[in-house]
Amino acid sequence: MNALIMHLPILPIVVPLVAGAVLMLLAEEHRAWRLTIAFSSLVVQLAVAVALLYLSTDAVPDIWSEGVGVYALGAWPTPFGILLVVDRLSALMLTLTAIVSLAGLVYAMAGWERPPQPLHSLYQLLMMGLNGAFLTGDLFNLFVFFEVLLAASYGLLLRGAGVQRVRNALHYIAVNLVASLFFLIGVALIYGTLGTLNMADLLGKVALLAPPERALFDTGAAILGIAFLVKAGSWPLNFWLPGSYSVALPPVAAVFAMLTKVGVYALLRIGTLLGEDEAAAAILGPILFYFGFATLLAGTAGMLATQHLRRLVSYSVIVSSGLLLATLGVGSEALTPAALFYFATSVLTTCAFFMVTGMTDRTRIAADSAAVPSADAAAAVVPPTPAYVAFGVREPQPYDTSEEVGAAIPAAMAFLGLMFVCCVLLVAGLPPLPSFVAKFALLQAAIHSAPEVHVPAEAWALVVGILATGFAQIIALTRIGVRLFWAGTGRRTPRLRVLEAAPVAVVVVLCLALSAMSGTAMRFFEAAAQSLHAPEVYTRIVLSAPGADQPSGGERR
Amino acid sequence: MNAILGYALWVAASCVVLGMLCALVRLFRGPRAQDRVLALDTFYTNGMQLLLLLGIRSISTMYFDMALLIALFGFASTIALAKFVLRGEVIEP
Amino acid sequence: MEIVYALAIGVLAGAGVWLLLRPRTFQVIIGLSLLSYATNLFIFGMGRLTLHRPPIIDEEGAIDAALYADPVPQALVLTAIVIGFATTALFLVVLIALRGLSGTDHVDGRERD
Amino acid sequence: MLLTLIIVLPFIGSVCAALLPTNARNAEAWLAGAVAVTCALLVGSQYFAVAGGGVVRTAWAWLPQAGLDVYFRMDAYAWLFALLVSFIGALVVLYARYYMSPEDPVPRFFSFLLAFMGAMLGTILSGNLIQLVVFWELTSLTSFMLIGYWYHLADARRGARMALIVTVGGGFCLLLGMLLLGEIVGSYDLDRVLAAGDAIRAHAWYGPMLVLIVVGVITKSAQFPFHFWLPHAMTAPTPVSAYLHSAAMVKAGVFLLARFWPALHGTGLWFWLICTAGATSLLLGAFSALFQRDMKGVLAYSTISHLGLITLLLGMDTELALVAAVFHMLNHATFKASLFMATGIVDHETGTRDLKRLSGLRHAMPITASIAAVAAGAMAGVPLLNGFLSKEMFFEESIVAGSASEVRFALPLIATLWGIFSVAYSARFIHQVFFGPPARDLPRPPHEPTRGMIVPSALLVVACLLVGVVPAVTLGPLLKEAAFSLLGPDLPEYELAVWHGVSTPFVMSLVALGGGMAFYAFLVKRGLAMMPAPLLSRLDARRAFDLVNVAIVRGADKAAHAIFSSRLQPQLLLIVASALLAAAVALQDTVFVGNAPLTPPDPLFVLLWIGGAACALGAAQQAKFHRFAALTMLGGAGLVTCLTFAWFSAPDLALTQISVEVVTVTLLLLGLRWLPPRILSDDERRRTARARLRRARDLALAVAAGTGFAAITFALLTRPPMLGLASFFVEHALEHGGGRNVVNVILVDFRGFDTLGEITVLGIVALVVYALLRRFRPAPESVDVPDAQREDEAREAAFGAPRDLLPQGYMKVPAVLARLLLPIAAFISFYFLLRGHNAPGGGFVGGLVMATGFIVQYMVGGTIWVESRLKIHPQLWVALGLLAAVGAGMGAWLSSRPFLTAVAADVRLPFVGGVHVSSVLLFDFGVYMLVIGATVLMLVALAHQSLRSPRKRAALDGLTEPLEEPDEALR
Amino acid sequence: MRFARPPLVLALALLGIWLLLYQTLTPGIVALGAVLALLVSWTSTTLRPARPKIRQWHVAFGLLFLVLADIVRSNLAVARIVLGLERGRAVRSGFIEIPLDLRDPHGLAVLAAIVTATPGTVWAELSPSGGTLTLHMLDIGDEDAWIRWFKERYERRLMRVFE
Amino acid sequence: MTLADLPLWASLPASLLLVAGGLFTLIGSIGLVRLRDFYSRMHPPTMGATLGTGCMLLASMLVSAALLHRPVVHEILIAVFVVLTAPITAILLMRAARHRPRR
Ligand code: NA
Ligand code: NA
Repeated sequence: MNALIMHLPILPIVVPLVAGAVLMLLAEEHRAWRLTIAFSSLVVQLAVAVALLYLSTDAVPDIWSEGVGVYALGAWPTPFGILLVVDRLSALMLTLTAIVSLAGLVYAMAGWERPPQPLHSLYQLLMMGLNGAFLTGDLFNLFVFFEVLLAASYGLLLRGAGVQRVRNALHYIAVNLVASLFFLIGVALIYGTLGTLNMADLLGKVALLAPPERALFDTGAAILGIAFLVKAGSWPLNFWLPGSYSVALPPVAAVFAMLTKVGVYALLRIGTLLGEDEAAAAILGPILFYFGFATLLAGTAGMLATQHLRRLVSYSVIVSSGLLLATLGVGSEALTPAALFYFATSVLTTCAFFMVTGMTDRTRIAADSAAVPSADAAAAVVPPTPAYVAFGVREPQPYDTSEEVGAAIPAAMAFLGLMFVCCVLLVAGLPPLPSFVAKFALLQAAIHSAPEVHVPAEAWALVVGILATGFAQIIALTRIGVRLFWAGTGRRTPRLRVLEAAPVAVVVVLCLALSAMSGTAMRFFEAAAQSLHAPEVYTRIVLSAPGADQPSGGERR
Repeated sequence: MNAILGYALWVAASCVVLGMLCALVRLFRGPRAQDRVLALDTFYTNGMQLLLLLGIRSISTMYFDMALLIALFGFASTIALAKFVLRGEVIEP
Repeated sequence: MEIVYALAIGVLAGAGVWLLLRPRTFQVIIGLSLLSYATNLFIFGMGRLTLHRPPIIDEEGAIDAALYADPVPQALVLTAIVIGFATTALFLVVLIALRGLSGTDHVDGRERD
Repeated sequence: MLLTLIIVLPFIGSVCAALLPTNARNAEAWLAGAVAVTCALLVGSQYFAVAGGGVVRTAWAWLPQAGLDVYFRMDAYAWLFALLVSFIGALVVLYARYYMSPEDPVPRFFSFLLAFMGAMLGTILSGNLIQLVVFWELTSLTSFMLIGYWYHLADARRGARMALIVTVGGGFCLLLGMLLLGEIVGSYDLDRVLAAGDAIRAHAWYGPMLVLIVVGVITKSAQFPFHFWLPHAMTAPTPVSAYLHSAAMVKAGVFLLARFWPALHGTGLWFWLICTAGATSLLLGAFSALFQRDMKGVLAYSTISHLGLITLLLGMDTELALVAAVFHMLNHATFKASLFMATGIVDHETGTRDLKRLSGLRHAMPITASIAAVAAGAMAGVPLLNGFLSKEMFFEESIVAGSASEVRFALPLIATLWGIFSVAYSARFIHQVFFGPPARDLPRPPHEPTRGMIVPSALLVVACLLVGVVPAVTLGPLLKEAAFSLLGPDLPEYELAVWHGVSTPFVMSLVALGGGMAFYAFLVKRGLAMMPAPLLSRLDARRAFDLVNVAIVRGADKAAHAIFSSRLQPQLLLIVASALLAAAVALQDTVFVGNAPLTPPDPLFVLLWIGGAACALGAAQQAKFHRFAALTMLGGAGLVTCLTFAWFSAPDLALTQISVEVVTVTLLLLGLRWLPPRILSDDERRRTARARLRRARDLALAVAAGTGFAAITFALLTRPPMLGLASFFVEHALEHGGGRNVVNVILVDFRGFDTLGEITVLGIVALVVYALLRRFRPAPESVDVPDAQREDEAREAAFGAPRDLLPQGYMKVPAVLARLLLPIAAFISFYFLLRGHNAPGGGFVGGLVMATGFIVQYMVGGTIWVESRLKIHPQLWVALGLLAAVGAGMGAWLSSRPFLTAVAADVRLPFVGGVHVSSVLLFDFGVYMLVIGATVLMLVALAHQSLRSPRKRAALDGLTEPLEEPDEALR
Repeated sequence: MRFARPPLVLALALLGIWLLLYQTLTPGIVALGAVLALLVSWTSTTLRPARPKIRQWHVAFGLLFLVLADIVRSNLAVARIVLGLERGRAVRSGFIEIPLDLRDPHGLAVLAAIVTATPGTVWAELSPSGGTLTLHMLDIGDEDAWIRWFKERYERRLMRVFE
Repeated sequence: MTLADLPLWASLPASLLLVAGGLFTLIGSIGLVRLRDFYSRMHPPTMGATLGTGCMLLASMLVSAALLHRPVVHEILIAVFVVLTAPITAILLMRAARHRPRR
């Protein structure tokens, strides 16, 4: 048991990796086995994430002190080896990832995963990338995990082929490749000026830099920041986002809910580390705010402009990114807990909403081909000339939505409508769902701290921005909702399988629970924010990590 | 008088690098695809020789390994390019 | 040598950026390759330039780290090279797929008019 | 606790109602009715607790950190309204049971009706400002669902959406207002807010806060200028209108205004803001009501007008006006609900609500006619009905309040004018429907409805009468309690009586009654009774709403087009430019030349890079029209990079760079076959001025990027190195890492975790490439065998049949040689794999050597030949490689060390001697396998695409011997 | 049938390569090399089904030294041509056709290696029947004499080794 | 140990070999530029690949052997490799040149 707790932090990375590799080995015919492995892996990840979340609250102080757990890979001393660091923020991210992915997987079991493409493997490896990115305490290792998750996301995005999807995937890949190069350049500059890659080690060393070297370090940080802003979907670096998210299959898009958040997470993590430095904070804040605010407005404009639900949801992802960035940019520590609350709800929102879009697409009979899996897949699957005929390879089966996978739910339309409404409320921040609570907390904190922040106008702009975009989102969402559910004659009641409906419902129920338990949740977020803004604790614990005393030579050789 | 080997190394390296530049001239001039392939192949060969010279200079066998690999991969690259020029595809059914 | 090294990176990066902004997929992929050469050289340069001292320990007993080239950037570049190779391969296949589906090799899948 | 039950009960009822079967009208009605009656009884039971200024409270912590608690608070004012809402709710349920047709999906109706009731009760009973907003927004949402109940009607959809957008927008304003209010007071607790009136009024934020709250209120209560949604909400089923648009939802605004009256009133801003909205709505509503053709339209505008009256009263700033306002809220709810019900009956029984078509219904439906007439009388302010009493109070207060302000004569004038209009439209309403000759062309022959529809409206009318005749023993005491709970000891003395003697208000009433009747008579006589409202009819809110909607979409679309692009180039341009800009800003005060000693210059290196730079620039220039040339130049640049690594003491890098570079070139070549041919002349004529400009811009950016990158590089290269990590690694590699090659020890041990991630990336990509290519669809013109091959093949076959030991064509000699290379390559790869820990090499390079060996076999033998003899199963290699690497990491768990801790042992073998076995080697072996698998998988999957050529297939079809499936082989 | 007897010559050659690479004769390395050599040579027969039969090893060795000498000689000759030292006479380059009796593919491969390794001659084409070999020569002197010399010096010896 | 430790008996021939190898390579590369047609250009690079590389390999063997006091022969591998692979590319390129129409 003790050993299990000791190795808990590595499990979110090893478990999906092993599962992904085993799934590669397993032939497509063994569907039941594949599903079992994929599912149990995610369940384990969820359990581990929840356990880490529990440990991170400092509930068991004799295991981790002050809620920070450190896992020294290879038992090398800090800061030379790579460390995994679990604190409240990363544990929260792990939990969200596990929830979202579990929901997405169950949803996918309703038939989305059937065409023989490596969904399950990629799915697991995406989890590995996400979990790794959230856990690692090393800047370059963060890059590696970014690449893992991106590579998996490329594959998942390309599922189902089709010209739209491939086109958007190409853009997505190109943009991310460039961003990754910037990431590398930034990391290299930081290493070149500081000689370290450990995030906790950065803080102390930055302070020692002379001004010219400091400028070089800042350049590295700035380029790194641009890379993160690209990943976070910040305007004007986010043109790739609406296209690629809206063509991804719904269960895939549902887990993509975490992807932009990784960028925000990285900004938050490294930003708060550097934010301790007055000079850095003075530059970082306004930049984040203006990028964020522009993103907020741009995303809203996109939502208002689009007539296509998935695109609209994609723009809502941009809006939430913008809101988070702008909030972080205001530079008031009082805003962070609420921002984290909003972060969590927006992940769940996006996940639920993308899953809903997969079902609403089926309500239309003659819809555009990009939206309906059966039509789309048929176009993509049948090549103009039959391939591999000479070798007798089975062509992949097209999606066959007529075939039943599991039972259908009664009152499908009512359910769908209800879920849609919940998603609308979640996106727009209306009660009683938790995004209202989060936005309220944000507004309250912004108003409360407005007189004290560097630029009070930023706080007020944020307040107005949050409310105005919420209102605009209502306009956009009701328009599309009314058209989808109320207007038109070509509507039909889709067959919704329990497997599709259940995860959406569960996520919504989770949201309701989060809303009801706001007080408890907010206490957690407050503690998380507090530790974020007191990085010296994080730094101290990480740099004095146990097991990092000295390499135990005898055992190693 | 052992500086002589140093000079010899330098002369040889200069010859090799100049040879590389010559190969590049052909690479740019073409005119046909096979000229470029030939030029690149020569470029690789000269690069391999440069590593051998570096190896002699630092009395280290690891440069030999690198030279071996350049030879191997230079060949792979050349055959792929040549195959493409000749057949229009590198690997055919 | 430092100035030559820096200029080399500059030229590679400049050519890469130029190609990155071109409309043809093949141009973009060549540009990405050149850019990753530049980036790899850059990362490597973070360990500064060292002649004739590869980080391969050939002595016994006490080891003076200052005598060897910095191995860390080298390790980082190795990882970066591999990842760059993988993503380039993927990009290539996607661009071929796009070409197959859209009939053009324009990055947007349609010719600009 | 009881309060919570009052709120929760309707919501539970709502959920239950939603779960009942579609046609269960009776069950639904019983359920909803029971809930409403229970609520009413529960509320009623609290009378003695709230009487005399008592307050019932229940609170739970919700988000205490932000001051948001679940806090239900009932004083007499709230009690009165809660009673009203639940009582009328019960009546509406009864009415709806008979009103709704069997085809209507009633679960939805009753579910939302109950939810609405719960939200309304929640609004009324909220003791926390934010919680109040929560319920407030819930009423908007549920009313949206109710208004849009018959969503197959376009008007219903539009009306619902209009109502929602206006009220939710107002709700957001209210939220902000409440946030400000809470911030001013320091608490969202209603008690504390109400006690902090002076502090609030004195605060700098008072103005904006009040404006925001008032906007929230007047949107909800359909006051000018946000009144337009209410008439369009009349598309709701009539029970909904009877409930929402008379008693409940629209009252929420004025309810709130009265609730906060003690804390907020008493400033010029308050007076002007609220009086303006109220007075405008008052007149506008009354005037418009006079010209509506739809019965519900009349009622809707009348509601606007009456709510305007209430608003105006609240704005007047006198205590008595507040009492009058509360009184009129109740009165209006009773008569308006019954009027809506009567309208519903008419609609239900005749099939139309058109005042022009309807006529003389008093013959067919006398009871309905009587009920409607009495209720309309109350609406018009006829004596002995409840409307009269509050109207009198209004008239009186208009005089009192008017005298205190600059608008001395305006208020009584407005009041009288309103009275005239009210009488006129009430008279018109009754006269047009129930009097005159019986209508002939109605959709259905009219008759009295079932008792279930009559009873609720009759009860309400009785209430109007009772209150109107004996106010002091009916509503009077309750009103006093409510007013006391609002005003406390400030409550002025007043008397509810039918007869106050001949006073100015009474005269005004007479004028109104007489004037109204006369005005209507005038209109009828002139045949103007059915004309559209003068001036106002041109202001069509529906069209305006649609236009605004379209404008928003268009505007947003334009904006989105301007600020987003679906094209790749602008995106990449922006990203690169942003990074440049960010770097430029950060670099402002650095010194680009450091003081570290430089390495001695070497002309050979300069020459080398002249070549390298030429290759890079050449590749950039040729990549469009001479892809092949560009590719060779890329190879040149790659080799120079490799040599540079070797030059500066990075042998591992040189090895990896050269191997990756060659594999990449091969990959690109494989891809080149599928790209369209490009002819130079295609493009030349497109060199427009704009294109030139674009190229100049890109060139500038490229030059800037290159220069910047070079400058940063130089700045760093000329500074002394930071050896923090390096010295540790160098010093410990041999002792603790067991290897002499520090780079390799870093890769597989110190930072093996990076490598694990890196090979995962490679594995993923291979998997994706394979999956994508299985569904690949080549462009039609590139499906066929390349021209080069066709011409060549016409001359002499290159290959032979798969059965041949060697190719029969000219590939025979190359094949003999190349096949000898495979075992050699295998050995070289083992060598690099095994000694990587101590010298340059390692699993990655070894793997690429092996993979290249395989690929060369494919090149000289052809896919079919190779795969008919050998199954490689690269996917297996990938998976096993990953498992080996991760397994090597997990091995450390056995000795309870962290993941990836190296575990080593010295084993003695017979004949061979001591062998050093280490988990690190297994890790590197995993890397080796994965690299082989991934590389082969990608290259071969790409090569397989040539099998799609019909010509090739035709040839293959002729083969008698069945071949292995190449795709299977790839698994 | 697919896994025939392991080709021992190849295995030995591989072991030789292994030891050349490692430059050591420690038992561990030798043992590992031997095992790997057997394994690799054996499995590689699937992709290398055609196997040479070398009959006269001594001829092969003799040929090796002949070729080394020829390489040096032709290198010098070509250097003269490149540097323009042959200004006195017209250097005529072109294709020549050699009637060939050698049929063994491995023999042909070695011939190709020889021709290629000698500057001044390049393997251009082998006729489909295998009867005619076309070479490109940088400096064609007496064509017939050279063909005779070529056949005698290389082809005859190769036929003795391989056929 | 450094190059300065090299005895003269080794350094002199090694130097000669190196210079010769370098010159052969350079001449071969010059030939690649100077000669007029493709077929002729096929010949000179072989000089670098064979004698150029050969001389350098010999020099390398000589130096290593002299410094390490034992025969160092692994350089032979490169020579074997070059000889094995050169014909393959030559055959393909010649065929391409002879039969592919000018592009
Ligand atoms: Na009428
Ligand atoms: Na030759």
